[in-house]
Amino acid sequence: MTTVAVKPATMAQALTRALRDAMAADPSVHVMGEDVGTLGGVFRVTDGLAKEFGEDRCTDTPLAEAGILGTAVGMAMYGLRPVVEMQFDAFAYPAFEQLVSHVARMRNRTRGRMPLPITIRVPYGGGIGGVEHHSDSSEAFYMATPGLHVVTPATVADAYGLLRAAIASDDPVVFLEPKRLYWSKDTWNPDRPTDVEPIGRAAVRRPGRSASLLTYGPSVQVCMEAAEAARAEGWDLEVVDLRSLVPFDDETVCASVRRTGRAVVVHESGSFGGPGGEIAARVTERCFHHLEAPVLRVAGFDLPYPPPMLERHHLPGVDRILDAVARLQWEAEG
Amino acid sequence: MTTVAVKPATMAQALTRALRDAMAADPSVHVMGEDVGTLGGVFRVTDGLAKEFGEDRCTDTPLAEAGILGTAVGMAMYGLRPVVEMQFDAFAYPAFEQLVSHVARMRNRTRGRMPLPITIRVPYGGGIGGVEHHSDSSEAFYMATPGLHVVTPATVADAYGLLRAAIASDDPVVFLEPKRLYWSKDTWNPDRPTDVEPIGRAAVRRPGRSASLLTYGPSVQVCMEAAEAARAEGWDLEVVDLRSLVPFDDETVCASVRRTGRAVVVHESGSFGGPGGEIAARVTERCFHHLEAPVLRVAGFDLPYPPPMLERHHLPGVDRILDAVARLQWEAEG
Amino acid sequence: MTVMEQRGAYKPAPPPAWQPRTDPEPLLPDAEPYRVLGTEAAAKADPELLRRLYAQLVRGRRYNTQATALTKQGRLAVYPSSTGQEACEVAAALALEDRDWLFPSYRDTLAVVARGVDPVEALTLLRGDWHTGYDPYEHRVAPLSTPLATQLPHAVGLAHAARLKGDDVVALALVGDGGTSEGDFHEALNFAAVWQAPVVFLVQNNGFAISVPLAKQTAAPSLAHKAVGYGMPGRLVDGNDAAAVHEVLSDAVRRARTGGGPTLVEAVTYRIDAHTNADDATRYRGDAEVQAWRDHDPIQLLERELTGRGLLDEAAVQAARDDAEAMAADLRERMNRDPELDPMDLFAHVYAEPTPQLREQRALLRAELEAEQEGGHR
Amino acid sequence: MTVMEQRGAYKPAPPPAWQPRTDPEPLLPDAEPYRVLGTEAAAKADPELLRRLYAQLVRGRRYNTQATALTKQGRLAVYPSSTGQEACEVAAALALEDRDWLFPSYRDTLAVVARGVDPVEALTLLRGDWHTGYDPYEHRVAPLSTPLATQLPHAVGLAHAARLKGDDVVALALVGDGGTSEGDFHEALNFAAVWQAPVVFLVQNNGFAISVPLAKQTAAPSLAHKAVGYGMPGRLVDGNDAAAVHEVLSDAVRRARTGGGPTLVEAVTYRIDAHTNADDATRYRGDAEVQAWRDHDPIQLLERELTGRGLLDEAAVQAARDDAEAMAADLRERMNRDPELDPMDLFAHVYAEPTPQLREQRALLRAELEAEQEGGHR
Ligand SMILES: Cc1ncc(C[n+]2csc(CCOP(=O)(O)OP(=O)(O)O)c2C)c(N)n1
Ligand SMILES: Cc1ncc(C[n+]2csc(CCOP(=O)(O)OP(=O)(O)O)c2C)c(N)n1
Ligand SMILES: [Mg+2]
Ligand SMILES: [Mg+2]
Repeated sequence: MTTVAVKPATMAQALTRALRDAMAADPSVHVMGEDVGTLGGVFRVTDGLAKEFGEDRCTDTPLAEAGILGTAVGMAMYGLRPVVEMQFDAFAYPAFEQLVSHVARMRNRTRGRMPLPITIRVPYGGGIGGVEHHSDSSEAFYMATPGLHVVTPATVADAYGLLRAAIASDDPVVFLEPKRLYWSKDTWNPDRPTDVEPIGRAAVRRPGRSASLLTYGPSVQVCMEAAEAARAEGWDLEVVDLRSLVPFDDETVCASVRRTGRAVVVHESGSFGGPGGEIAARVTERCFHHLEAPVLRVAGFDLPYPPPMLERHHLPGVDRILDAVARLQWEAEG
Repeated sequence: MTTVAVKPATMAQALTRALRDAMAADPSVHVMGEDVGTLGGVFRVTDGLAKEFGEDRCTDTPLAEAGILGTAVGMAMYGLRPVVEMQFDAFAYPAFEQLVSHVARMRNRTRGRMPLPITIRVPYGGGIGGVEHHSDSSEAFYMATPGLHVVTPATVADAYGLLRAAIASDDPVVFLEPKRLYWSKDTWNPDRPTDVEPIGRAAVRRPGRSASLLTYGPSVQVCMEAAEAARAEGWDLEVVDLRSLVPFDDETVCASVRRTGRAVVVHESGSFGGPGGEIAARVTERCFHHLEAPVLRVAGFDLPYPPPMLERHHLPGVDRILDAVARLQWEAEG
Repeated sequence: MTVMEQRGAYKPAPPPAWQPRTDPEPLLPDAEPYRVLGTEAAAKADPELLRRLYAQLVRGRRYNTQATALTKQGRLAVYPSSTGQEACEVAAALALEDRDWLFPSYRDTLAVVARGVDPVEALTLLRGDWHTGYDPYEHRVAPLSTPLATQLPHAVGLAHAARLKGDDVVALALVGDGGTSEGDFHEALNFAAVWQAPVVFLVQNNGFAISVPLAKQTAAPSLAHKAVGYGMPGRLVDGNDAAAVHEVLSDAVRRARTGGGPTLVEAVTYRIDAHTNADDATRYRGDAEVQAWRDHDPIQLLERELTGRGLLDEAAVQAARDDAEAMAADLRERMNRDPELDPMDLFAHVYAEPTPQLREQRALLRAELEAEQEGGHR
Repeated sequence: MTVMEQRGAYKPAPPPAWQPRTDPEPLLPDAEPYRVLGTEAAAKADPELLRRLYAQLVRGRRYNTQATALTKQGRLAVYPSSTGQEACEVAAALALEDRDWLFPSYRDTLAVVARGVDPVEALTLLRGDWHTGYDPYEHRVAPLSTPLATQLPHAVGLAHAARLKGDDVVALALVGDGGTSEGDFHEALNFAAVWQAPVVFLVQNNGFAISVPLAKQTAAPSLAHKAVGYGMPGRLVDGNDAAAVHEVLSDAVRRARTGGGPTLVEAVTYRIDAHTNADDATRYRGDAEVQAWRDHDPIQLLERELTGRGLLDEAAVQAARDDAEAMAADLRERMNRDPELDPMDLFAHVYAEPTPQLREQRALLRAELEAEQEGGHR
């Protein structure tokens, strides 16, 4: 194989490549959903798959999310590995019963005899000017559902690696794709994709000593910017990209917080009942005596996602993160 | 009116009475759901209502939860106050899209022009030997949905008072009824029901000085027993019954924790991504310097609810609560 | 009695519960979509009504082109055009009385406007300054519903509530061909039939759900054939024939109003434009198909009928066009002004009273905004 | 071309997309439920098959009474009896080949057992020692599904997958009359028809969903009339006539297997017992109705036919009863033993590998159990 230059690729392209490679490697992988075939998906993530693998492997389904996930369950029962696309976060809700009552439970129900290796791709989050119902952060629902893995990439390389891992997993994985990162680019060699990322490992994206920003998906980039800006204030922030919400990488996260003694959880999802509560609580349980200040949360407000023209006020940005860092009781230290 | 002796009543009876009184007081109150009419509901909570108010006011619907909640939305749009029964926790999931995408958002969507005064009664939790899908604790899903109130009684009097308040509320209320308390009795005068309880106030069920048990619904009684047992170990535990998960009574809860300096959150729901994370995180944010130990959680395991013969190992009991209390770093104090 | 003694005693009988129920025959749709324009039936149509429909169609088409233009100018986040479907949109609005309710799907801004809602307020959702821009109670128009088919049970519930209150109000709910696949469609129609609610369901079968053609959506003889399975009549109509759609809907509305229960109407039409301005329809359909439907244009169909019968002169045509241009100019002008936004509105309507938690968050945002105003934050 | 020039140019034409699709006629059910027993058709039925059905019915009835008795003895948490519906349960199991799949609803333990699953394993869910007690792959029986109608899309998906893999496997899915109101019913049937999946849906219309009678569930002429709305045939059959149910299902299975696509079968039957042992049916129905159905008992219907035609003698009847008694005795005996339980199993199957979080929780429980064993905790 000739060496190919490392070229910038978008996250959407890396996802497409992951699907393609998974389908090529394993004939039991089937992609299904609304508009995933001829159109290639509304975000073009499934572009070209129907052409390359045929409509039986990449199928435009009728418009019914419970039907999509429910038939995927049956297909998985018969040995296939369905990769389901939910067109937008809020349009996964009609499939909620199938997800919670069957997808998450079938393995347990049958004492491991009937695992369901289903990947459920859900474009999620805001920041793209979407009208109502197109910008939900629904990860709290999935985290509260035992039996599911919940994974979300923040980099182009992870998009590839984690999606391959999700498809290879013998358990159902909710794969949350940050919409506003679809067109983010990175130098990533599509002809030498990274290895499959194991699910369940957080990554320290930026080492730092003052405090830990614990974040994932769409907010990782914001935290990186905040960490950059924080240098001017004399703070050296560590940024931890969780990557996998379930299982949760307590080890990496707690190691970081024990090192820094301070932490802020950052996510777009609403604060109340959102992922940050779990993260803050478990970090505090495990690192209490290392903490100089309570773990704070910077999150979306507790509202239905705002209309496009107001979303910038809702989304956690650099300033709000720095404000939280400032509240980490630095006086108490000196 | 002649004085009537205070007689023991069950929580189910108090709920029935609340529905009856609400229907008598306000002709716009309509009860609807599966088997709520002729049968009076599988838990008999709607017993007698169809007879007294007619089938148009207490209606046996077709078997379709999204249809039930969706038509209730339309009825509320036209000025009625629907009280919807979901037969069991897990059977509310088919209505999830209607709940999250419409019920919780209609007021906000329309700038307050179209409020939806809908009460959604959901029998929840385990401990009754129910087979699969009949014992879910689904409160985390509702807490993570802005626009909903989430309320759950632990006493016979609260069952009446909070349900009246829920029905009177101009906002949608998810009213979680702890299944295993349906037949719990209390001396409560059904002819002089307490006033409507305002939604959003926690209640200190047992004052104490050593540590606070923060709990709600089915676990309140367990915590009371634990507090009793703890006396033998020299601990004087305070039991706080949250009653309302949304809105959350930070004031009462934090006052308790500031007093005691230690807290354990107790609930049946799974731990990971469950209500306890939010509660522990917000208490820690607000009371950090009063805390002698991290806020701990005693919760159900992170599994699909177990089969009846194993549920006792899953449910938080007195021993597990006392073990957690013992871990509250008492040594550090002395 | 032993089994031997029973010998010969058995007389065949249908299972006890089996009673001849509703006669299915009248519930089935005709084999072909009903048409008025260009047929005998046209002669019976009220000329005044046809002219009103015509003016509205012209206006509606112009509305679609104007709104699409506004997306190009960045004045709308997105616009799902109903070009080609104006007959359905307009007839739906005109078939209702003032006291009735319209339940639109996300594509039906035009029906909302035809019902009387201010065109700018109708576009709030798609401009993005709020979700629903109009007061649903002013013209009795429910919010445009983005989650497909979810508005159908709302319509049923509202119609049922009106009937319980003794009001002779009818609800008309719109849904697409794709939306008929959703569980909510099924549940709504079933509730409507069981309750005999005064509601009319209009399926605009425009051939596509984004890129997915009808053949991948259903194998039914027609979508109207679903009706019999609920015990309500199903009607099939040429969705580009405004007179036919109006007549079929008006009949259904009348039936509903007089206690006859719900009706399912399938209007066969076509989405001439792409799904939205952001979609590229060439990825999934050819020009020839689009052209065939352009030749069956709802405005032209009605225009030919009217002019053919001498009911419309050039002056009237020009008047309709002028009216449409004026509407478009007004829309353009008002949409080109930036909407006034108050970020604090985020907290105003989540609950009747903000929770303590929201009050905290509101204070945070207020402080941020004040700091911003005081000349830059950090 | 001005509007004036167009005058007279208009020729009526149906909308371009309108093509005569599936002929609805053959998809519609007959006006009356199909029957075999006591009719001409009975003569054509295979006597061997009828005798097999008979033996299974007798066994099935005994299974129902035995399981109900076990609830009284506290050996089962709950039992939803299918007494009165044995013809459907048994025919469903017998209409399938070994390689086919059965998708039962929560009431269908009997069909599961008739398919060959061990009666004790079939009762695990209702005894409460685990959820699904049997290996679904052993007899190709999906887990008993408690959330109503949710198993139907599973059946469609499985059948579709088998077809994609080139296996001539058919899935038969059971659902109640109440379950047909759920959105999942609709979505499953639609997917099945669009994909032409080899699946058969059997609705056991037993007149009730717990307390709710069919008239409050649907206004349709019959549930079988729903089929045409998906583009599949709907068949109506006397659900107490085992020969008829078996024939209709076998036809549908054959059709599915040979590429003919899905079928919806409505079997009209009756739930003789209360919803479960915990239910009190006198609250919502009268004795007379129950008695009318007792007179149309599936076992008696078949017994009379067989004995009337000399195909069954007293010895054969006795043999069937003896076999049923032996099954019941075995069931009683084995169900009276306490199941062996290991609480640590709670953590064994949540994921292929327990998460770190579950490992922590498992350690906690293990420590508790050890402390308990060591003679009491606290
Ligand atoms: C529940 C739900 N799923 C998916 C979507 C995304 N979506 C928006 S429009 C559309 C196609 C709708 O097709 P159809 O019902 O035929 O209406 P049309 O667009 O043709 O007017 C889809 C899939 C949605 N809005 N709601
Ligand atoms: C989604 C869902 N909603 C509600 C229930 C509660 N429930 C259990 S059985 C039943 C009635 C079912 O009626 P039907 O479908 O006719 O089946 P049958 O009981 O007559 O066999 C109900 C409402 C459930 N199991 N699942
Ligand atoms: Mg369409
Ligand atoms: Mg039934």
